[in-house]
Amino acid sequence: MLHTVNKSPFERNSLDTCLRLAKKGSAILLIEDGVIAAVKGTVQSAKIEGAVGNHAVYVLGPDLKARAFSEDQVISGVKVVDYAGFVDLAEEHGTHNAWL
Amino acid sequence: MLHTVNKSPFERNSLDTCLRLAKKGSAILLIEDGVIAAVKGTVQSAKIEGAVGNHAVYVLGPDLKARAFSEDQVISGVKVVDYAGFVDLAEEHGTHNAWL
Amino acid sequence: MKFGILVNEGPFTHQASDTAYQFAKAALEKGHDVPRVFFYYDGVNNANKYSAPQADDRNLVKLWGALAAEKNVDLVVCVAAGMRRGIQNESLAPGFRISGLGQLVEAGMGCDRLMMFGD
Amino acid sequence: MKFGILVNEGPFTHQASDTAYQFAKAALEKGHDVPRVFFYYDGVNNANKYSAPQADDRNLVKLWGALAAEKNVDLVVCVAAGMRRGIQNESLAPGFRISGLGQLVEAGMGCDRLMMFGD
Amino acid sequence: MAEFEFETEGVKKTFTFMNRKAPYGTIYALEVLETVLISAAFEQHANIIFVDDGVYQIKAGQDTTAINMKNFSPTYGIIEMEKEDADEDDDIDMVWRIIVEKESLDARGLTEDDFKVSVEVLSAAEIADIVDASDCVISG
Amino acid sequence: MAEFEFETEGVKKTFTFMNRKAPYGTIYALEVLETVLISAAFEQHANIIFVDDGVYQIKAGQDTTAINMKNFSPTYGIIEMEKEDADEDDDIDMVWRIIVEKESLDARGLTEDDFKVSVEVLSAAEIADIVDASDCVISG
Repeated sequence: MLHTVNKSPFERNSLDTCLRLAKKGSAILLIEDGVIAAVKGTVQSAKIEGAVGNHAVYVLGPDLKARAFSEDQVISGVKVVDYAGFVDLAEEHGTHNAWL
Repeated sequence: MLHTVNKSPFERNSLDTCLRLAKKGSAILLIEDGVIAAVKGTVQSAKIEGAVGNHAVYVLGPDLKARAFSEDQVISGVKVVDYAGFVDLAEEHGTHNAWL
Repeated sequence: MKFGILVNEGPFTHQASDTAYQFAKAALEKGHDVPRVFFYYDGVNNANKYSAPQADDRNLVKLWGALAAEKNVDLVVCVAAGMRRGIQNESLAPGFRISGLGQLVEAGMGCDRLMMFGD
Repeated sequence: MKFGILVNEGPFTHQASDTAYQFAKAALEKGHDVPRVFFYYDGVNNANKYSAPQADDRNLVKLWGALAAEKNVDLVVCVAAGMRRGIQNESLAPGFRISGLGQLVEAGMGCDRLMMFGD
Repeated sequence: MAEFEFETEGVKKTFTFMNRKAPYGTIYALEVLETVLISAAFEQHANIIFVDDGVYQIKAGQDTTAINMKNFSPTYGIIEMEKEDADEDDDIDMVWRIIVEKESLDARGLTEDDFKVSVEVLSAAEIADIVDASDCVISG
Repeated sequence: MAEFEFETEGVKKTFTFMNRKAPYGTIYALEVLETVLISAAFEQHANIIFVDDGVYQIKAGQDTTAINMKNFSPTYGIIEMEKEDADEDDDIDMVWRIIVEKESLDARGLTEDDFKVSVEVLSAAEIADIVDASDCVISG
């Protein structure tokens, strides 16, 4: 299963619920304002730092760049993908579960 | 100043920010999904229980009823108003600040 | 007292325009003035004349229009926000007019209160 | 692989329809099929033919329409959601068609993946 | 316009409907419900799941008169009947489950008795397994 | 249609623009900016405040090429110039302040150096006083 989260962890509870209900081993892709969760050094960073042990975690590069985050600000263990990579993840990981 | 919060404290951070940035003595009215914050016995109840000492806190009755909350489920110190009461609060408390 | 109203969301998806309408109605019933309601962001969709909800549901486009007709409320749709989203003269419901964002600032300047409803 | 796509939000206010469009485009470029995009909730506003954003901004209504024309993508607007919000034949942009919610369920049944984009 | 016809004859999938939002503040609850009902016409399996503020959707006693919106909560009763029909009628090959997350209930001080329909109360971990095994997820 | 003309001659109010949302995920940042610019035409006082994820709106280095959206962050530079003009020109009776909440910065590990415009960094308590004294609040 491929989970996507598109909201900032500062603003909404969708990342929390995703992490609570995502099966161990499933993939999580952070997109849109959700990329904020992938950034090091915020009070929310611990959520994704904790998740990389249980899930394959990805972040959408185009959304990072739009919001002026560089790839070296991304939490270690999180992989950066583009839209083509998003398509590959959807192909590879089965059912899509968008936490809206 | 009259602050309004229209989102559930479970879903968004708008109540937190309202409580952080509302001046002591200003009024807070919970409307729409924001009425969930006014309900006793949830893990979010402490926020409004703590706020009633510093603010005049109100909740919109029509929104409570729609969501099947009775007035006796409302946190002590929070007053229930209808739309006419909302208008009175807006008249009485000056500038409206909607935390969206 | 004069209440200006800013509506930021379209009908149906968010409750904001319902709440704004109920507030405006209650203010008018209490004898206050609501000289202008300004529709901005997705709020412009309140003026879509093709909106036709089911018979057992409220029709906010018509409710706003009736308020304008009966109570002399000036319903202004932001031209730039409307262009983006497809609210132009061809799709504009009766009772609404299209104008610039300056009309929002003027409502803030000219009313005793500017009430905002959104998501 | 066949990707069905569900778009829940209108253009501009939320990024969801931009992301859905970029996903669809990337999937087609990789040689996948996108037989159907279904527009539900405020997503129906992606089909508003009167949408006319500024020249330096993207026009999602036209981008979707072009995808339909060039890549044979079936763009379906939910009839009930569209009626509520004012998307009917009179306001429907080229490339889109209006049909029932069954077309969403069929896309889920007939595609390998159903991708969802919303708020 | 490229009208497409899917081959759906004999296709049986499991749809998960993930309801996470409170009713009335947004329309998502109502429009997801409409999708659930349509999926019955195609005899698809369905997990109708309520988590987070979505659990408020099925509370008994909703009264929307004063907000002038349509009270759509009776429709959950129709969903429950559809499920019972499918459970009892051997000719209907359709498994429906109505599930509420225990963690979401506890956080809100709610119990099964607050609801207008019969539900299975399951833990987050149990729900994770069910969702992971489904073919399409539609959330609102 | 009831077109209304307001008496605004000589009216001077203080508008607070409360920016709380990240850029690009939603359009609010951009459309609030347009309102700020229009308020300058009416020579109104303005507090342009960034709290919560709104602080990301003024980060330097935004590049929207790959998401195919308009990068509107250069407009904040225009806002800054309007403010400087108002500060320096005695004929313009307009006080503009560009304010960022310290608590929001700290929570995100950001400093003033991350921003493309000059800002006042103030505490929540200081901002509460400023907002409370304003006449109209427009948030997004």
